[in-house]
Amino acid sequence: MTATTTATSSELLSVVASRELAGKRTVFAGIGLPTLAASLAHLTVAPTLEIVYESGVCGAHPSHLPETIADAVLITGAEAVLSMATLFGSVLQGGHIDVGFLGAAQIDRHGNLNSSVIGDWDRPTVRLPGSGGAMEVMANSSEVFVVMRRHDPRSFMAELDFCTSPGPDRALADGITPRGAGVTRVITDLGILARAGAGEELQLVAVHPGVTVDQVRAATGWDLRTADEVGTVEPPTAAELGLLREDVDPGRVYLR
Amino acid sequence: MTATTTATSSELLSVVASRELAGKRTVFAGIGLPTLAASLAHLTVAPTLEIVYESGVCGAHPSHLPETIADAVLITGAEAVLSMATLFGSVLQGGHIDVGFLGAAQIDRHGNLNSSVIGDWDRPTVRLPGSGGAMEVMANSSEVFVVMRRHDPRSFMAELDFCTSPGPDRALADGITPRGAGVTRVITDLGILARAGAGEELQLVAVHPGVTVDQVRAATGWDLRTADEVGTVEPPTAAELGLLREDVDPGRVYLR
Amino acid sequence: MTMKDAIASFVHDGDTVSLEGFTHLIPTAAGHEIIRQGRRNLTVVRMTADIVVDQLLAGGCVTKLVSSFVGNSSAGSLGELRRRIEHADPEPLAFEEYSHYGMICRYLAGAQRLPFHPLRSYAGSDLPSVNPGIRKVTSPYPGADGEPEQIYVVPPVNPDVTIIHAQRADRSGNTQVWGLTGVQAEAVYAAKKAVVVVEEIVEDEVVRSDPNRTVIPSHAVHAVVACPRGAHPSFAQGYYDRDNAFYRAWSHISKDPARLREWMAEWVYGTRDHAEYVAKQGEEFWAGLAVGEAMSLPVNYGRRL
Amino acid sequence: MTMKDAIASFVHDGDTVSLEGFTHLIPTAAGHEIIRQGRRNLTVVRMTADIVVDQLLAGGCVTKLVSSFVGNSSAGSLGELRRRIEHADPEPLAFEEYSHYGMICRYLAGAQRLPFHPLRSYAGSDLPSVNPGIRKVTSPYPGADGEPEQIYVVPPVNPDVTIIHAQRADRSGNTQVWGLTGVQAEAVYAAKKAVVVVEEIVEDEVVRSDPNRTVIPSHAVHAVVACPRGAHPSFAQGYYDRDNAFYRAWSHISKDPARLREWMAEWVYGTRDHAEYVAKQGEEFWAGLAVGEAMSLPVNYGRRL
Repeated sequence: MTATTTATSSELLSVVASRELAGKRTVFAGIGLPTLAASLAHLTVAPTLEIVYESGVCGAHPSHLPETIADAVLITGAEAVLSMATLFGSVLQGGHIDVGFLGAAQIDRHGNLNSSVIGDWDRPTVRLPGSGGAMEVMANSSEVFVVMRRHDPRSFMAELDFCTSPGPDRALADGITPRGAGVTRVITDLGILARAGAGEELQLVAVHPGVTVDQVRAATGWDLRTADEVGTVEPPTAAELGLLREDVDPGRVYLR
Repeated sequence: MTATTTATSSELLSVVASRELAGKRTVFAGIGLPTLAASLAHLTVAPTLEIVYESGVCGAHPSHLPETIADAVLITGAEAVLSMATLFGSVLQGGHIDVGFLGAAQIDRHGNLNSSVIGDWDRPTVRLPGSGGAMEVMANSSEVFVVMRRHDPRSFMAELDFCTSPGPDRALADGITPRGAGVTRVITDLGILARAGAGEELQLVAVHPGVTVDQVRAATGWDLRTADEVGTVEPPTAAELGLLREDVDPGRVYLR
Repeated sequence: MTMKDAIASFVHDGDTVSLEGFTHLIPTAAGHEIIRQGRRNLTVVRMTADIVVDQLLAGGCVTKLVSSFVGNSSAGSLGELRRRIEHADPEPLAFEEYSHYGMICRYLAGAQRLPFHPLRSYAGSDLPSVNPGIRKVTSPYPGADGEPEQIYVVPPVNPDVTIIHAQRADRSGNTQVWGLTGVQAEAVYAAKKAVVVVEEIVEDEVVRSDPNRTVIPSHAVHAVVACPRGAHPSFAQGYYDRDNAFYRAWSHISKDPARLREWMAEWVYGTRDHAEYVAKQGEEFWAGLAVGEAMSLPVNYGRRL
Repeated sequence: MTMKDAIASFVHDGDTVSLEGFTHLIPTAAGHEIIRQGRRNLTVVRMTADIVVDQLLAGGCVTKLVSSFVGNSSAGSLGELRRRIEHADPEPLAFEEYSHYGMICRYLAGAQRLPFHPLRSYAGSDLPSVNPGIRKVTSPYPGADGEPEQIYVVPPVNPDVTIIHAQRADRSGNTQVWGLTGVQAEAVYAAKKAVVVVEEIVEDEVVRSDPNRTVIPSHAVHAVVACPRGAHPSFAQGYYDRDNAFYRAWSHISKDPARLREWMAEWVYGTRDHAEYVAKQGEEFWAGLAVGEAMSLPVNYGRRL
C-alpha cells in the first residue's frame, strides 16, 4: 500500500511531520508544510489537534486553503480570534502550546536557530526577516519541530552566524530556565534528527529509503551523532497521500 | 435666582462638586454623588466630559439612572466596554483620567485616605471594604476630588488608622513619583478644602453660607490651615437645581 | 457536565479556587454547589469578595481569602466576613489583601507565566506592610529624572481551578461574553483547570459566526456547565437583571448569624441544585428581573467568492 | 478630517511614528500620504516591517526602524530595506530589532506607563548583544528551584503618533475592529497622539449597538479619517480581500531600484490622494478583491423593562 515513488518532497516532509504529531493537542504553525502536516495529523494520528496561528486565530475552519497565517478565510467561521497580546502572552508564553513549528536559515547541533542574518548583524551579507515570534515559540512551546527542505552544510552549521532563537542549553547558560525542550525533531529531505531536550545534541535517528548515514553526515556541518540503530523512515502510505492530496490541499497550493 | 433654602445636602455637594469639573475631559467616578456631579457638569461647565467607570464602561448613555457602577443600563448603548486589564492598565494607569472621585472613612491633612479598617489591620474594630481601585485612582488620576457628607474629627484625622490610598507625599517618601497631584479638592457639608499637590497641606478655601471658619476647624482633627481669604460657596442656583432634579436624577434615587 | 460533577471533579479540599466576575456574571450557583458538597480549607481568590464569598464563609468552606474589595457592593456589609475578620468568630480568616489592579496584575502574571507583574500603585500605602507579597523592583532603565527608578510588583496567582459564569459557550468550551468582561479571561488562563458555567450551550455555528466574541477559547477550558440563572443575584447582560433588592437584604440577613443559618438552610442546603433554587424563587420573581431586547447590529466577516 | 490634514497635523519631521496592523488592516494609505508630504528623519515602529515600510524607506522618510520582522510576508523580500541594511544604499538605516512579543510588551509597557515589561524570551539569544534596550531584572520572588530568578525585560515605547486602520468608527473616534485585532489598541494607548483611518464613519447608533466591539474608545483618538480601501494591499475583514498578487509582485518591484522609483512615481507621487489611487486601480480590479457576506449573529444587550 506504499506509494513512495509518487510522493514529492513536500508530500514526504508533510507526511513524516504529521506522524510526529500523534496524540498532540495544540500546535503553533505557520502556513505551508507545517499547516499541511498539522491538517493531515488532524485526519490521522491527532484527531483533537488544534492549530493556533500567530495572528491570533484558534480553531479555524477555513473554506479555502489559507495563503497566509492571517488569511481572511481563517477568521470567518473560526472558534476564537485573540489579540496578539493574549495570543503571545496567555496562550504561547502561558504554556498552552504542545508543539511549535519553526523554520530557519541555519540550525546547529543543539537546535539553536538563525533566521536573522547571513554574515554580521551590523552589515549582513543577507538580511533575513528576523525573529517574528520564533524566539517565543522556541522558549515557550513544550517542544519544537523544524522542517528543512534542503539538508546541506550551509544550513546545518557548526557555528551559527547569529542565534535568533536559542534552545534550552543557551538559555540555561544565560541563567534562565525555559519552559520547553527546544527542537526535538528536525525533518529533512534526507531523514530525521532528534533530541530529547537540554544537554543533548541532535542525532540522526532515521533516513529516508535509499539515503545512507554517510550521506547525511556529509550534508551536516558538524560531526553528526547517530542513534545506535538508525531506522528507515516508513514511506508515505497511499492513505496518507490520498488525504493530503484530496482533503488537505486539493488545489495543490503547497504540494508543489 | 438662588434657591439655597431648598437644596438638600446631597444637592449641595453635587452642585459644588460639579463646578470643580469645569473644562475637564475625563472623570473616573463611582455611583452616587460623583455621578450626579459629573452628569450635572456635563450639562453645565464641562460639555465634553466623559465618565469612565471602574467596571470598564466608557461613554455610557443609560436609559435609567444606574444603581451600581456595573448596572446593565450603563452597558446597553455605551460607546465602549473594556476589560478590567485595559481599563486599569491603559486607561487609568496610562494617564487618561483627569479627575478621579474617591470616598474614604478617614482623610488626613495631605489627602491620604483610609478605606480599609478602623483600628488595627490584624484585628480591626471595623473591617471596611478596602482599596478596590482607590489606590490606583489616587496614584494615576491627574487629581482627585473627595466628597465627604459629614465633616467631623472622626473622619478628618491627624493620623489615619491605616493608609489605603496615599497621596504623592507618602509615595515620594517611599521613593516613587506618582503621576498625579493626589487630592486637590475635598467638598464637605461645611465647605471646600483644597491643595495643589505634593508638599502642600489641605487648607480651607471656602465655607458654605452660614458656616464659620472656627466651626470647620473644630470639625477637623488636625490644626487646619485656612486660605488668606476664605470665600463663601455660591449656593446652588435654581438652574443647577432644576437640571439636577429634572434631568439628572428625576426619580430622586440619590437626591435624598 | 452537571454542576455537581464539575465541582466534584475540579474542586478539592485545600484547593485555591478563583471565582471571578466583576458585579456581572458572578458564579453564584457554583459557589452554592461548593457549599453543598462541603468543601473545606479552600483559599478563595476573588477581586470583589461579595455575597457569594460571604456564603462560602458561612458554609465553612474557606480558610483563606485573597481579595481587593470585601463588601456587599454599595449595598452594605458582609456579616460573616466581618465576624471572621473582626472577631475570629467562629474562626479566624487568613486574608491576603491587594488593590483591584494588584489582583488584575496577579492574574496577568499567572496567565503569562511571569515571575511578577509591575504596577504604578502601592507607593506610600500601608498595604505592603501587611502583605509581604507586595515587593519592589529597580528598573534597569533610568527614570524620567535620569535616576534609578523603583516600582512595585505583585506575584503571579495560579489557582488550582478558576470558575466563571458566561452567557454562552459551545460544547467544546469556546466561551462568549458580552457586556462587562471583567478579568475572567485572565483568571481562566492563570488557572491550572477552568470550569465555565453558562446560561446556555449553543450550536457551534452560533459561536463561529462571531469569533471575536469568544473571550476564552476551548483549549483553556476543562468543563462546561449549563446553569441558567446561575449568576443570581448578579446579572447576565441580555438574560436577566441584577436583583438589587437581594443585595440590600443580604446586609441584614448576614448580620444576624441565626438568620444567616436559616437562609443557608433554606436556599443552599435546602435545594438539591440550582434548578431547584430557581424553581423555588418562582416564575413571578424571575419575571421581575426580565429584560427586553436591544440587539447588536451584525457585522460582516466576509466570505471568499 | 482628511488624510492630508491628519498627516500634516500629526506627523512631523523627526517624529517616532507607529504604524500597526498585523497582516490585516495595514495603514498603507496613511503611509503613502506621509511619503507625498515628504516627511524626513522618522523613526518608524512596526512589528512586521513589510511593504508599507519598504515604501516609506524608498520615499526617504525613515532614518530608524524599530521592528521584529523585516520581510514581505511569506512572499519574499523587501528590496529597499535590504539595500539600506546590507549596503547602506542609498544611506544607512538604524535598526532596533526585537521579537514579536518583545514589541508587544513594549507597547503594553508604553500603554500602561510602566518602566519595563518582563517576558520569557531572549535568554540565550544573540539579540540582546546587538540591542542594549533588552535587559534583565532579578525577580524579588524565588524561582521554582528556590533560587533567585532572572527575567528579560523590554522598555516602553511611546510613539509621538500611532496610526492604525480599522473597519469603522463613529465621528468622535470610538473605533470598532473585527477579525484580527492585532496590537492596535495597545499601540494607540502607548502613543501621545493617535490617528484612526477607517473604511467608513458610521452613525453613533451603529457603534453603540455593540460596545464590546469597540477596541479603542474615543478618549484615546485624536483624529478619524475616512479612507475606503486604505489598507490595500492588505485586507479589511468583511470589506475586501488581500491582494496576494501584489505582495508577490512587490519582491520584484522593490528588488530593482529603477522599477521601484517608477512604481513610486506612478502610484504614490502620481496620485493626489488615496481616492485617486483607488480610482486608478479601476473597478474591475476591486471586483477581484470583493468578498461575500458572512454576517455575525446578533446578541442581546438587554433593555430595562
